[in-house]
Amino acid sequence: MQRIGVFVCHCGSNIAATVDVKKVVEMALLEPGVVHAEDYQYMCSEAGQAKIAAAIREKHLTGIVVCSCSPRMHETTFRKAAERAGLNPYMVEIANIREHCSWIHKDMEEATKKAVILARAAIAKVNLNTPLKPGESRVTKRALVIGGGIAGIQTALDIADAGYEVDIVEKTPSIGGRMSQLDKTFPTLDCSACILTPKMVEAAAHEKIKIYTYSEVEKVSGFVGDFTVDIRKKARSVDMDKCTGCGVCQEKCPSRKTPSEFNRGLNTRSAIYTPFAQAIPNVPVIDREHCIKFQTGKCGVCAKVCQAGAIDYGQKDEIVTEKYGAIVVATGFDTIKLDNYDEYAYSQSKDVITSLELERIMNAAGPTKGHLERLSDGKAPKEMVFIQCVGSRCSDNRGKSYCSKICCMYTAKHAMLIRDKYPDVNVTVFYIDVRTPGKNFDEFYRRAVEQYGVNYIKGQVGKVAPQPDGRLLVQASDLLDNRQIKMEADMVVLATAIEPNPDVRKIATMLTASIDTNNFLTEAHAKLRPVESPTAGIFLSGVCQGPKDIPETVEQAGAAAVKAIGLLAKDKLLTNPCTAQSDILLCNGCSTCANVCPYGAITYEDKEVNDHGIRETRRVAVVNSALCQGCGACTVACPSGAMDLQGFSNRQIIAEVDAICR
Amino acid sequence: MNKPAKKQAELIREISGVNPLKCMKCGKCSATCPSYDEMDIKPHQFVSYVQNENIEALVQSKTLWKCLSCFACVERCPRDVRPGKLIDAARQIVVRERGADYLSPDEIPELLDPELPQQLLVSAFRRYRR
Amino acid sequence: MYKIAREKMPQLYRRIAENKELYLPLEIGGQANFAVWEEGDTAALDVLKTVKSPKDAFFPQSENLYTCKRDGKKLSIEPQALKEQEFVVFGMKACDLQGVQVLDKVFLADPVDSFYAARREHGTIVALACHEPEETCFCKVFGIDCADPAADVACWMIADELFWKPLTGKGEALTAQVCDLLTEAEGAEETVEAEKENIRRIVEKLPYMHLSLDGWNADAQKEKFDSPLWEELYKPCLACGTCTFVCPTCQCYDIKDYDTGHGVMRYRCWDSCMYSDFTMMAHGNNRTSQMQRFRQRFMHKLVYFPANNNGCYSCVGCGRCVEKCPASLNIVKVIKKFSEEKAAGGEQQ
Amino acid sequence: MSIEKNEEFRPKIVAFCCNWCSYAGADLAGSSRLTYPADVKIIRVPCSCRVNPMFILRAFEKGADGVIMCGCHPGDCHYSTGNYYARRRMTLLFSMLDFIGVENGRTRVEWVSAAEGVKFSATMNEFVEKIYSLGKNVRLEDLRCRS
Amino acid sequence: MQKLIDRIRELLADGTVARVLGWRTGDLPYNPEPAYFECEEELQDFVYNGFCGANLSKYMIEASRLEGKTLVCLKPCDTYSFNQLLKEHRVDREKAYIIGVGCKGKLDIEKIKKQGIKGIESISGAEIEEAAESLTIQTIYGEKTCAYKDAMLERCHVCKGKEHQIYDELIGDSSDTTDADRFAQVRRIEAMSPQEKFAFFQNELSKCIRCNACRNVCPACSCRKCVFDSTKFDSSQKANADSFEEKMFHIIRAFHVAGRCTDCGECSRVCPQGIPLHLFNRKFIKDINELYGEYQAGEDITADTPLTHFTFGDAEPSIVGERG
Repeated sequence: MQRIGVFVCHCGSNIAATVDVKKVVEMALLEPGVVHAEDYQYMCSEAGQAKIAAAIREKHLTGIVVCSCSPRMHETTFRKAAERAGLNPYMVEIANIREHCSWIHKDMEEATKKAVILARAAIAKVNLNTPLKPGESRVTKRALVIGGGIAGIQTALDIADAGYEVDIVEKTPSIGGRMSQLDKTFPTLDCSACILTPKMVEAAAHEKIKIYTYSEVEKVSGFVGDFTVDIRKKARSVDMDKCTGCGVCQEKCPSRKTPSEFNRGLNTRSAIYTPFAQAIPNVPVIDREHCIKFQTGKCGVCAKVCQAGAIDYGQKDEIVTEKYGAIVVATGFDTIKLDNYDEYAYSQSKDVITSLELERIMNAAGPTKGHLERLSDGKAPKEMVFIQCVGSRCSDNRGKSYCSKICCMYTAKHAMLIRDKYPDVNVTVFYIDVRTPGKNFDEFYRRAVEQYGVNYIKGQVGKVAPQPDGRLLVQASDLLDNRQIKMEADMVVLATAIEPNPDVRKIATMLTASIDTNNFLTEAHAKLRPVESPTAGIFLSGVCQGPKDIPETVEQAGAAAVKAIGLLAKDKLLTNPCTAQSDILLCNGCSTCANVCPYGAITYEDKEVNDHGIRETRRVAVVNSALCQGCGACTVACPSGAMDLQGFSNRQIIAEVDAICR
Repeated sequence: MNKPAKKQAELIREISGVNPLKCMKCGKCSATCPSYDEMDIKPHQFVSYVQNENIEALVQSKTLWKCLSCFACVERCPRDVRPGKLIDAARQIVVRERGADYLSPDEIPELLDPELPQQLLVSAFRRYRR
Repeated sequence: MYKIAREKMPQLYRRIAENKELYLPLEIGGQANFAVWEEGDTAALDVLKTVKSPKDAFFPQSENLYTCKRDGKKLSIEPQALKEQEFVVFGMKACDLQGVQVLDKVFLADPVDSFYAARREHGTIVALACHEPEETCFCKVFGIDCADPAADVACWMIADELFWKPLTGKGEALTAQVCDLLTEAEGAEETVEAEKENIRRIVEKLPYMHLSLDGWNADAQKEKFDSPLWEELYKPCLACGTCTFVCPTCQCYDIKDYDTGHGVMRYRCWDSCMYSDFTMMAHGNNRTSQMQRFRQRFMHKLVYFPANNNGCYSCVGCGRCVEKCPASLNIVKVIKKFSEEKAAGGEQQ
Repeated sequence: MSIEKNEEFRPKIVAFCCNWCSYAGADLAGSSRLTYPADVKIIRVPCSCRVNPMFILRAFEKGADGVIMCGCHPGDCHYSTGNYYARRRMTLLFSMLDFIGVENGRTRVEWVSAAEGVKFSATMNEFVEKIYSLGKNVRLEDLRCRS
Repeated sequence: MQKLIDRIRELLADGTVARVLGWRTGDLPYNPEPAYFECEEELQDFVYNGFCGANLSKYMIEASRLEGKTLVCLKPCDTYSFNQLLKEHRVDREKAYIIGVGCKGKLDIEKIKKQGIKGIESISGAEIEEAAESLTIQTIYGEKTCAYKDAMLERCHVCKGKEHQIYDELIGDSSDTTDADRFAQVRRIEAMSPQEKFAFFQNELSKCIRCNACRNVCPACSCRKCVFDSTKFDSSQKANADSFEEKMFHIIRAFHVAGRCTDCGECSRVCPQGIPLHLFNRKFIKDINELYGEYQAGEDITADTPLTHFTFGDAEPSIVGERG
C-alpha cells in the first residue's frame, strides 16, 4: 500500500474561487492510501514546493498527488520537487482541477464535486504507480538542416560557429532559397543578393558545414540525439570536383525552352543550368527531362564544350546515410496557386502577375533585365494596380485563413520603388487593412504614401477584366468614399498568399513532427517553445513554422540553432521511461505489436523462460526502450495483455476509470 | 414591422445561415456588385446593418429590390459572409410580414424595373434549384 | 397417487408460483435449462436432459456471500441473507436427484454450508421419471433407477397425464396446496408400474448402461493415479469447463471479490478443475499440466470421492458431459479405456 | 459522496484525451473559460491508440453513461500513426456495440487539436446533451455497482 | 478413408512423420475425438467421417514443440486457421506435414437430435466416401432418416470453398456446400431496432455459462494466457455474476480475434448452450469487408491484418451512427 500525500493548490483565486479546496483536502483524506493532505495558495511556488518536500520527508510518502493546474504546466516542476525530496519523480500525479475544472465551471458545489473526483482518479492511479528510471542514450554531435534558404543558412552558420558539424540538404541545385529571388528588401531597400550572397559564400566555405544541393531527405529513423537519415543526392550529371563553373555549357546548350524556375516561369533556361549567377555551388545540373541527350540520345554538346571534362551522363542518384543528433526544418514557402481566383484574371492575362513575379521583373538579372514592362506587349505601364490579401484571410475554401504577414510591407516597397524609378506611373493599392507592426515599418509605409504619392484605397477589388485593347478593367469599391470604382490599369499585381512548401508534409511524416491544418509545422508551445517541434530533437526555422519576414526568419534561425546547440552540447540524454514493456510469460510472440509500432522499437527473440516451473524457449517480444516513445499502440494490439505501458499501465487507467465512475 | 429589431436580425441570420460577424469589411462584395449604383445601402453596408440590428432601415431600403440575386458577392466573399444571402433573407422577411409567403401579384409591376431581371423570380429559382 | 391432465399443467404451475418460486425446464434460445417459471412460459417437460443440471437451484453458479461497504475509511460488513423463499424444483430426473445427494454429502457435512443448507431446507423437489432415456445415459451403472425417482414428489408422464405421488412430508404439503387441481387416480399404480417396466426395458437396450466400474475404488488410488493412460487420454482436452459446469455433482467453487466502487462484494462461483488457475495459490499451482488437471477430475469422481464417502461415486451417469464435450471426451471413454487395458493385461497373463 | 439526494439524472461521462492534442485542447478550453458540463471527467492517455476497448467497456460496466475519446486529427498524431489505428479499433468497437443494441451515441470519437479549445468545449456540450437525451446507461452496466 | 489411412501408414513407416494428428473412432456413432497416432497398430482406430468436425490446426501449436514432424489432417476450412497461426508464428511449418483431407460438409449431432431422433445406435451415410443425400439412423426406437443437408453444421452452409489454402498433399474430394448467405443473419440483426437487438443478444448470452469452450477451441484465441485469466486487466472472472460480464467477455473475445478470425465456426459448434457466437465474429468480418476492403483471414499470410493496418482515408467511427 502506498503512503500518499495530496496537495491542493488554490492558484490564488484561480482554483479557490470555484473549488472549495478545503473540501477537496477533506475528501482526499478519506481515500485509501492517503496519509496526508493539505492545501496552499500557490503549490508551484518555492514555499509550496517546500511544503511538498517536507511532507514527503516527515510522512514518509511513497506517492503524491498535486491538485493544481494542467500537468502540461507544472508536472515537471512537481516531479523535480519530489525528486529533490528523495521521491521518485514518477510517483507524482497531477489532478488538473484548474483548466479542467475551476476555469470551466461556475457553480462551486459542482466544481468541488468534480475536483474531488479528479483527485480521486489521480489517487487511484498513484496507488498503482511504480518508481521509474529514465534510460540514457548518446548524442551524435552533428546537426542536419533541411532547406538551404536564408533560414537554413543562418541556422547552419550559427550551429557551425558553435563548433558542431552541420549538413544542409537543399532540394534545388543551389542554396539561397526565396531570398535569392528577391530584388530589394524592406524596410531599408537593401539589395537582396548583396546581403545574401556573402552568407551563402560563408556557409559554403565553413569547415564545419557540408552542403548537399540537388538532394532530398529520403528516410529518417531513430530519435532525438541519434537520428539516422538517408539523403538522396540526385544525379547532377556534372562532376562537382571537375567543374570550374565557366558557364560555357549553358551558353552552348541547344535546349533552351524550359521555363526558368528561378524566374517563376517568366522566361526560359537551358537544360544544363545553374539557377542564377551567384549560385552556390556554381556547378550546373542537367535537367534530364528536358535534355536532348537524355531524351533522344543524340546531342552531347555540353560534354564536347566542357574543357574540364566534368559532364557525366552516367551519373546515378546516390544515397548517403548519415547520423545526426538534431534536425532543423527550414523548408520555407511558396505562393499559393491562383487557379481558384478567376475574378483576378491571373490565368487570362499575362499582365496580371504575382508579387514574386514582380520581384523578378524588377531585378536586373530578371527576364526583363530590370525594366518595368508589360509581359504581354513589352510596353511600359502607365497605370499599376496592386491588390492586397489575395488568398490570405479567406475563410472560404479557396484561400488561406491566415494573414501572410509580409504582403503589406513588400507592396509598399514595390509601390515606392516603381514611383521612384518611374515617376510617371500611377500606382494604386487596394487594401483591406495595412498592417505594419515592426521597427520602421509604418514609417516605411507612410513614406510610400506621403513621399511617393502611392494611392492607397480601402476596399477590395471585385474583379479584373481584360479589355479588348489589352488593358485591364479593375472594378473595386472605395469603402471610405462609399463608391464603386471602375478603372483601367496596365498591370495588376496580386499580393498572393504564401503557404508552406508542399514537400513539408512528406518531411513532417518522416520526422513524425506534427503539422497544422495549413501545413505549417506545429511548435511545441505557441509562446514558450516556438522553435521546437513537439517531437524531440526536431527544430523549426523560418516560414515552415508560420509566415514571417526576413529579419524574423533570421531571428528564428538563430533561436533554432541555439536550441540545437543546447542539445548537441549534451553527452547523453535521459530517455522517457514511460515506455512499453512486454511480460515474457504472457507474450505469444505473434508479431502483432511489431506491426503497429511506428518506431520499429519491437523485435523478437527466442528467450528461455521459466513459466511456473515449465522451462522452455519461446519467441517473445522485446522493446528497445530507447526507440520506444510510449504511444501505447502495441498495448492495445496485444491480445494477451503482455504489452503494457509504464506510467500508463492498463491497471492504472482502469483504476482511473473506476474512480471516475464510482 | 411590429417585431423588435433584435428578433428580426436573428431571423435574418437564421434564414440566411450567415454569421455577419465574420465580415472583415474588405468591401469585395461592393466591388463585385453589378447593381451597386442602384442601391442606397451598399452590399457591405448591408452586412453592417444586420450586425447592428438596424433592420427597419433595411426593409425600407431600395437595395432589397435592386439586388439581382446574382450572388457574385456570395461567390467571392472571402469570409463566407455571403451578403446576397442576407439580402435574400431580408426580402423574405418583408414578404412574410405581409401575411403570406408571397408577394401579391399586383405589387410586382411597380417593383419591376425594365432594366433589371425579375430578381424575385431569379432568387426563387436559385433557392429551390437542385 | 394423483393425476392431472397435461393441458392443465399451467394451472398447476400458477398455483405453485402463487407463494413459491417454481424452477422448471424452460426453453430459452433453443436450449432447455432450469429457470424460474413466469406466467406465459411453457415448460419443456419432454426434454430428457437440460443443458445444465438443476443443481443451480441449490448451488447457484454464482452467489454473494457478504458485502463490504466503504464509507470514507470506515468499512462495514453486511452479511448476505440466507434463502427464505420457499421454492419448488419441478421435473428433476433420478440422476439429478442423486446429484443432489452427492452435493449434500459435501455441503451438509461438517462444516455445514449455510447457504446450501438454507436452499435445501426451503426447496421441494418434484421429480419426473425418464420416459425415454437416451444412448448417453448410464445412471444404472451407479445403481440409479430412472423409472422410479425418489424425491418429495415423484411423477410420471404417461400419455397425456401426469401421475403425481407424494413421498415425503414436504411432498404432502405441496400436494395439499394443489390438491384441487389433482384428481385421485384409481388403478394408477398399475399404469405407473407398466411405465416403469417400459422405461427399464429401454434402459437395458442402452449402450452405456452396462459399463463396469470394476477396480474403481479407494484401493486403486495409486495404481490409477500412476497409470500411463492419462497421458494419452487427456490429449484432445481443450481445458474448457463444459463438463464441470453441466455436471450435477461438480461442487468446486472459487471465492472472488468484486469491487463495486463503494466496497466489495465477496461472492463464490463455480470453478472448474480443468482451468489452469484452479486451486491457484500464492506459490503457483499444484497441478501444472492439463494432464494432471484432467486426471484430477476423474480420480475425484471415481476414486477420491468414494474413498471418503463410503463408496459413493460422485458421478451419476446423467451423460451431459458425454453430450457436450467439444472434443468428444468423457468419463465413459476413461472408464472403458482402463477396462480395456485391464482386459488386455489379463489376456497377456 | 455519502448523502446524495435522489435528484434528477446526472450522467457520468469519461473522456479519454491524448496528451499531445486533445488534452491540450481541453486545457485551452479551460484557459479560454469555455464551459462545458462538469459531468465530463478527463483521463489523460499518451495517444488515442492507448485506449483499449476494454477501458471503454470497463467504464460502462462501472456505470458510465457515455464515453468519448479524443485524439489528434488524422495525420497529426504525435506518434504519427496512433490515431489511425485507434480510428479502426473504435469504428469496429462502436459498430459492435451498436450491433448488440447499445444506443448509438453513447460512444463517440472526436479529433481535437491543441488549438481547438472551442471545438473541445462544443463537442463536450454536444456529447453531454446527447447523453442526457439517452438517459441512464442500463444496457451495459454491472448492476452490482449500483449498490 | 482407406486411401488416407494407407498413405498415413506409409508416411509413419518411412519416418517422414513421427506422429499423426487425426481422429479416433468414438464409442458412439457420432463422437470421434481428436487424437495422436504414433504407430501402425493405433491406426486401426483412425477414423475420418462426417462427424470429424473438429479443427485440428490449434493442436499444432503444441505439436510444433514436439520432436519430429506431425502429420495433420486438415479440412479446407481448417487450413485457413493453420495459415493464420503460421502468420502469427504460433505453429512451425517445418514441424507439420499437412494432408488436406476432402470435405463434403460436416455433421452436427445437435441438429440430428433436435429433430427428435434419440437412442441412437448407429448412423450410416456419414462416411465420406460416397456423398450421401441422407443419413440412416438406427435407434432403439426404430430407424430414422435425416437429410444430410439438414444435419450439417451451420458453418458448412456458408462454406468458404473446397480449396485447401496450405497442404503437402491432398487426399479425397471436397465439395463446396454453400447454400446460404454468410451474412444474412448479421444483416437481419442489423436491421433490428436497438431494443430488438439488445433483447436478442440478452436472450442468447444469458445462456452463457462461461465454460470457455468457445475460447479454448478457437484457433485465433491462441494466447498462452487469456486476458480473462490474468490479472492484467482486473477482468479475471470465472462465472458471470452479472449479465454485463458475458457481454464483456464475448465482445472482447470477438474484438481480440477481429481481423484474425477465419470464421471456422468452431465457437458455435462447441457451445454447449448453442449460442450463435459466430455472429460476433461475422459482424466484425462484415464491417471489415465493407469498411476496409474484402479480407479473409488465413488466405494470404503476407497480407496486412485489418487492425494493424490503416489508410489515411479510413471511415470515421461516426459512420456507425450515420449508416443507420
